[in-house]
Amino acid sequence: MKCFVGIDLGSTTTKALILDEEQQILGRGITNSRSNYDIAASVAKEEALVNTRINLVRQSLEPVSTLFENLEEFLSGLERTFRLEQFMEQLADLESVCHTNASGNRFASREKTIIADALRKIFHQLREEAPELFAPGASRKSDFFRDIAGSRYLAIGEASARELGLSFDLLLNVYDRSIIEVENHFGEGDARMMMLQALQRMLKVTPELESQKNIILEKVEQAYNIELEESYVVGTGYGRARLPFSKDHIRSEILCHGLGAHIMYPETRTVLDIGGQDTKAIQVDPSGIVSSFQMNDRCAAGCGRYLGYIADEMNVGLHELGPMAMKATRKVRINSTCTVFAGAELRDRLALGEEREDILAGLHRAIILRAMSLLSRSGGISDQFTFTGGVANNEAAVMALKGLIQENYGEVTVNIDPGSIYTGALGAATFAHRAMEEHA
Amino acid sequence: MTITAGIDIGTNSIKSVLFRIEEGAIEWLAKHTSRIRKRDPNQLAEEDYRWLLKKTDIDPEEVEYVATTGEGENVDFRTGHFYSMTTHARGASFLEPSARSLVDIGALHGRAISIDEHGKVLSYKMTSQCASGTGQFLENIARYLGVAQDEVGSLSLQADDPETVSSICAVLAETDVINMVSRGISSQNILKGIHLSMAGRLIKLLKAIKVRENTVLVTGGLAQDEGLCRALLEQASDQKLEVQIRSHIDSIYAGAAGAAIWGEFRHRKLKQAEASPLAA
Amino acid sequence: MNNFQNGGSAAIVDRCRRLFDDLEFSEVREWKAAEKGRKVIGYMPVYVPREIIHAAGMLPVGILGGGDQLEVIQGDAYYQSYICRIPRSTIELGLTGRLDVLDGMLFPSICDVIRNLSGMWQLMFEDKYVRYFDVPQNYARDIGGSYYVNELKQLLSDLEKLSGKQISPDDLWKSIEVYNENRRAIQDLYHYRAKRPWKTPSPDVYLVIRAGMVLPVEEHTQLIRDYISAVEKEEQVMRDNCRVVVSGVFCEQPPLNLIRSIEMAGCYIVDDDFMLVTRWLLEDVPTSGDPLENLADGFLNHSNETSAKYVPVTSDKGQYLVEAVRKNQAEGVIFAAPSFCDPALLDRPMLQNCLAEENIPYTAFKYAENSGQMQPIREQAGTFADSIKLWSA
Amino acid sequence: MSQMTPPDAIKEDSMEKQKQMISANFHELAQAPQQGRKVVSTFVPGNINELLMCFDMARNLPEINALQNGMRKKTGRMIMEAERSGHSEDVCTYVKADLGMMAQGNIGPTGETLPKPDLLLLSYTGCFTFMKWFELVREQYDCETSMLHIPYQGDGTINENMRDYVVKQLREEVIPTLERVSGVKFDIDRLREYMRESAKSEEDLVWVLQTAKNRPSPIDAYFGGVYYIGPIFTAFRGTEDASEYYRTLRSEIAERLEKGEGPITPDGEMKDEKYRLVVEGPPNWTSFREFWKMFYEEGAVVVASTYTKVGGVYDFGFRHDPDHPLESMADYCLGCYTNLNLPSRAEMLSNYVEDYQADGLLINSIKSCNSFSAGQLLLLREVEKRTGKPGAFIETDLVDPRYFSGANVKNRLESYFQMINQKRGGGFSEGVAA
Ligand SMILES: Nc1ncnc2c1ncn2[C@@H]1O[C@H](COP(=O)(O)OP(=O)(O)O)[C@@H](O)[C@H]1O
Ligand SMILES: Nc1ncnc2c1ncn2[C@@H]1O[C@H](COP(=O)(O)OP(=O)(O)O)[C@@H](O)[C@H]1O
Ligand code: SF4
Ligand code: SF4
Ligand code: SF4
Repeated sequence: MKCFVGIDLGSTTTKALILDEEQQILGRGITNSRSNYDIAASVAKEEALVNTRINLVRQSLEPVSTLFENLEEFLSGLERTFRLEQFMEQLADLESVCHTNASGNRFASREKTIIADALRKIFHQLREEAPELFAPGASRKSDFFRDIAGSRYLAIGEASARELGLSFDLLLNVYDRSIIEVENHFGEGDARMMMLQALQRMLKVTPELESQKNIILEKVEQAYNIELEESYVVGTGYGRARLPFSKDHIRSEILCHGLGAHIMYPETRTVLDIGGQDTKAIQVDPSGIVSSFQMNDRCAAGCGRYLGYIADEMNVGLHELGPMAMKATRKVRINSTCTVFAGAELRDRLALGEEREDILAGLHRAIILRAMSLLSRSGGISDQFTFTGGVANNEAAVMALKGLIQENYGEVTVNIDPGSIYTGALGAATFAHRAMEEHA
Repeated sequence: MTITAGIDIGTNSIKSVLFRIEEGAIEWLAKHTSRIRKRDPNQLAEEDYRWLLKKTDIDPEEVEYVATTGEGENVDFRTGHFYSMTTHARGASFLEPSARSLVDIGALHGRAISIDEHGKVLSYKMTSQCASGTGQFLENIARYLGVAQDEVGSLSLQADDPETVSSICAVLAETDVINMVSRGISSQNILKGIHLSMAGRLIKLLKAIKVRENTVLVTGGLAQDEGLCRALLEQASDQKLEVQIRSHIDSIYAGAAGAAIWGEFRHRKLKQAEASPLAA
Repeated sequence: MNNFQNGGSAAIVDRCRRLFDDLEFSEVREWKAAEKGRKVIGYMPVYVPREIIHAAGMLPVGILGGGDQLEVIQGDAYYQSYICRIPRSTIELGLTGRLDVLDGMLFPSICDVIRNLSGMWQLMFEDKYVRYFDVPQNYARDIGGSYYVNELKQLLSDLEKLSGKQISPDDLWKSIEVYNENRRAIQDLYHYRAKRPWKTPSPDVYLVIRAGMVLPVEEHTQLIRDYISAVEKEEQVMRDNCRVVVSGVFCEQPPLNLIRSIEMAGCYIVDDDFMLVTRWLLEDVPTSGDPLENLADGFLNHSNETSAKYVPVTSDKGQYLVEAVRKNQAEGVIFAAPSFCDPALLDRPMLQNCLAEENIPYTAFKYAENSGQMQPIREQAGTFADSIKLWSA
Repeated sequence: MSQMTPPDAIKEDSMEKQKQMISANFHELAQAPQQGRKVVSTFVPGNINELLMCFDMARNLPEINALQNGMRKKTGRMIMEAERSGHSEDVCTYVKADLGMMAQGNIGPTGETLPKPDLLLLSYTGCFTFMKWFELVREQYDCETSMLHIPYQGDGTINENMRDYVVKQLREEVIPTLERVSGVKFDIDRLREYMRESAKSEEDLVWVLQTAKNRPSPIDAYFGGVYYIGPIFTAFRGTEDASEYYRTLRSEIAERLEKGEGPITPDGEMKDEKYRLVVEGPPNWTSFREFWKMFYEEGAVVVASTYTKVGGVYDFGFRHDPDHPLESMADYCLGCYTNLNLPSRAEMLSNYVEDYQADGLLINSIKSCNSFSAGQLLLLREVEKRTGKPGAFIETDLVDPRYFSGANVKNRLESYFQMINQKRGGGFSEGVAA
């Protein structure tokens, strides 16, 4: 089966998306952009392939869906089990790297033993907790190993450090040091193995399927046996220049976002993308061609990373910021949107007795205000408007945006796709498809 | 004899000192630093202060003047407040009497101050409202590289081929750093590169206030970062600024110490005023 | 006319504060609505001859940007990050309809930004009267002077066209007289503050003068007189502050909090260059002879110095500031300039050299009309005050 | 206005000629004090070169020094020097480069020491910074300053009052001052002679710039254009040297035109003209080559630019007029590009896009220069609206290397070119499918 791959190497996350010949989305994958762009791109693609396989498995099981009480539930269970499997593997990797790092000669020998103890404790608990993290309906702080493992590590680590009379910074450092290594260990090709293991496990916990075991395995094997031929890859995004692609395989992220938004919502005329460190305002014509755009320059103030700093400062997950801000009752005006100062401003305001929720709402509004000025610089907002990029996942940002659009531009349809973070990758994959057609 | 306290409330940490001052002779009684780390600074300041008193077995009544500096304008147990350039200047002059200027680098600020032999601020220049080249920025990068704060200095000293950091913005520089890691540049060289870029900017500040010679004392938390101090030296010589750059082990206490010393000064003044017949 | 005699200075300041906060210019709207055919002309810093607008029966209204309460959304679209704030917030005011009440706008010759804004206004608000009001940088009576008189005539005839009524010399005389009166009142207030700064907090004085940007001049003069007599009766604690002159604030205005912060950090402001339009002419304009010639003479020979004006004689450069320090017994100068303000920032080194020669201490910082963080300002003003206090004899 | 060492690839006679003229002029300038000649410093926009020549004065143009130093990558240090002595990072970097150069011994771009000026002629055209600039220079040299204030075309026209004002200043203040400082008596016939010469060069320059209306364009009217305007915008307008330069240039370009050749770039002839642009705003000098390369590598040629009009707008018919010397000099000053109001600029740009069949307007916004930059975003919109062609906006600086972010500019340019391409309905397969 011919596949067209789009990879969007963003400053914070790397997204991959696979299209088939009919331009239907086969699968999507995301990972955090890490120190090694090649690896980030491969991981994202690998994730997209995993996602593709799950979709293929769905397709291949659909004819026999009567075997299942609920096929979707089974599939999501399968995916969760798979994720857990993956998580445990990475956790084991992290643990061993942590131990190696902790035994380096940076630490005194007495410290070494304490640290090793602490690590054992931490990882023990992490392993214990893991199944819960991937239980049905569980909410995770993020979908990335770095963040999930990291936040728990910090929490457990802080407690153990206190208990063992160890400096928390030491433990933190061991983690910081190790996570980079682990992220750059990239085992290719074992996804299939893990998926089969996950399947076995699923079958074990759902005894009623025991009798159908063979047919299910066969179907899944079938899905895995479909050959995915990577016909054309197009890369885009912040880091595109560092992708190991030739120039023909690279498109500007502006065009990709414009096109991606157009594919999702053909009536789109204005696109706003707020990513980790850049914000883009794009105008597209009825055929998805970019007619003008604006980007922030040289200063990352008011971009997604800003929210990241805030989340760190408050020690909550990115996902939680939006909902918290939604509880605001008062308007607070925030003036400085320097990303790095965000934490300080938050503290300042708290000290002045302002409510956390109100401040957060103010911060979200500040980000959106900056975006509004880019938008108006690019030519304003015309119907329909599509909001993409990571920050589009944030309901408080969306609310502020909708309010301001209403105030300044009147009634405008605002599109936000749950998969909006993949807009750039979708555009890139579409370009890949087109490039193939042109060749033909 | 006067016992005074100086409390410097920063954005990252609180520094407090307790001094006994007699006829100009200044004696350290105690000192303490604590990172604020998401706690209420004013409350923390009070805890630290109490802790100092307890440790030295001094009764609060015996302390004649509690001087705050930094963001301590709202601390209610203070006697008076001085602005942090005033206190850093005085503190620097106390720690290093030959200092005629200082570079104060904290979590969210960097500034150069030139002073006279009595620790009077003559001129100053600070980085603008932008976090490029501050302690917080360095901390982020260090975390990214998996390097502990107190290791940063020694790693930077081992650099053999420092990498140039071009971004002006602290956030975009993070991406620069990611780029570097992916190109296989060592942490040593990256850190040194960042140190050099920070130092370059700080030396420019020094030159901007027309510091030409003599001793420069590095104060603030980053004075403890030997890598940065070395980079400052290198940049100074690169930019043909003939100064001696020193750091003092108590550099981080410059603000607190300065506050305590000024506190004693004000206390004397106030007492004189009280004693003078005109006061009535 | 309102009478504040009973409410004390607080009530007066309160009213001024409301005028200041009112980005909708409600009182201007009311003034305009009160009589059919009334017209309003906006003007930007630093100087326009308001006498002529007044003589045309119109209300001159000072437009000084949007301050820190205006959310600039569309205005930012017109300016790069390295241009000061005032033009973008002014455009925001225009685009959001807040300046609808104006029938015309005058853009004085202060810098390239305001100058270009005049052209933008022509493109964006096609139905409004727009004039770039150029002033001579040559002060010879028959060269710059005659050019200026012709410019004034042009303005006058434009306004006549706009109002549909002739402006007589008599109208001009009357207007010149009421503005002379207003300038005297403002001078009195400045003198009063320089004498007793603790009784007239600078944010209050600022608001009182600022009210003159929107109030009819006669009412404003009365308001100032009322304010002075109110504060004279009130007791205030005198604080151990030092005395400073603030310089560089002639165009984009700092947030009120900044003025407050300077005072909180231990500095009494005893002179400043806020809203120079009210103090531009240093002497009364004579009320006999040719009114336009007199206005021109005032401009050429008796007007305030500022960065937007050329100083022909080298040794005169900056002396006005030294003079201001002397006259008001100030202990130092605070240079506060809007970020990216070319006139103020290019002038600053020259002014600083003049001060240094006279051993007058100074400090300098930048702001934007919407600066939110006052910590660095307090830090700098505080350090400046500390150093004057701790080190002066 | 770069009459510095031209790109190696350009070896035409005109270039050689220009090169000689430039270095001769810097040399002359350096020698002026020894030769007993008086030196006048003045600005490019609205410079009254013909008049100055009547007094045998050597002309020093600080802007040219700054840009030449910029191209030689010397300005970074100069700017820092100026910032150290108290100048804000926010203000025009031409000024800081000049003051920095003075502080470092006033060594000019060619290595010769520039003389102390005897007169600062403040021809104050289209930019307030000029006024501060010379006040600052005056503070250093304490020399005489003469103000020639050129009122702004606030409503888009030049009226009698403005013209009279300028002529009066010339007659009653500038000329007497020049006579006094130089010791030479003013001779109006000499002025007429120079003006006659100017008009010749002006004619040829306009012809050259307008060849860009052809496809392919034989010139690049921005990157190449800055070389072409060199002599006429500076100390040479009105000289026979300049007339000869423009004659040579014209015949060279005529030849290229005839052969259907594209413009010459540092890497040789640009063969494949893919994009035609109108550019507004000055270029960046410190990375001039790198900047240019981003264009010609992609097959983009600039067919018209406003920067080549800062020292005089000639393409709408203005010529120096020997029959009305002072009046035409006034009109010249009043008509320079930066003295035009925004509506006039918008119209000029829209016409350029149309007359030169450009794909769109690119604005290079200069951080230093409020005179150019304030309002450019509106210009972009207006021109897009009027022409229906897409525009793009990039930000750099004249001579401050800190504000040239190559990767950023390249990113934007690439996106812009791809956008034009996509709009035309072209694919991306050039060089792949073929
Ligand atoms: N659920 C969420 N809530 C709020 N913000 C989010 C969420 N998910 C992602 N983000 C924001 O999105 C940003 C990443 O967006 P993305 O479009 O992937 O950026 P880039 O393309 O630059 O990598 C992060 O910095 C984060 O702030
Ligand atoms: N040992 C150390 N080595 C390097 N940096 C340090 C060290 N200790 C503290 N710092 C840095 O110093 C900064 C705090 O400095 P400080 O002067 O206390 O700042 P503030 O006054 O703003 O709180 C922090 O950013 C921290 O990273
Ligand atoms: S203000 Fe903040 S986000 Fe902007 S450049 Fe500076 S550090 Fe970066
Ligand atoms: S603030 Fe300064 S630069 Fe801005 S418009 Fe006013 S005078 Fe011009
Ligand atoms: S502001 Fe612009 S026109 Fe004025 S001197 Fe600077 S670069 Fe030249």
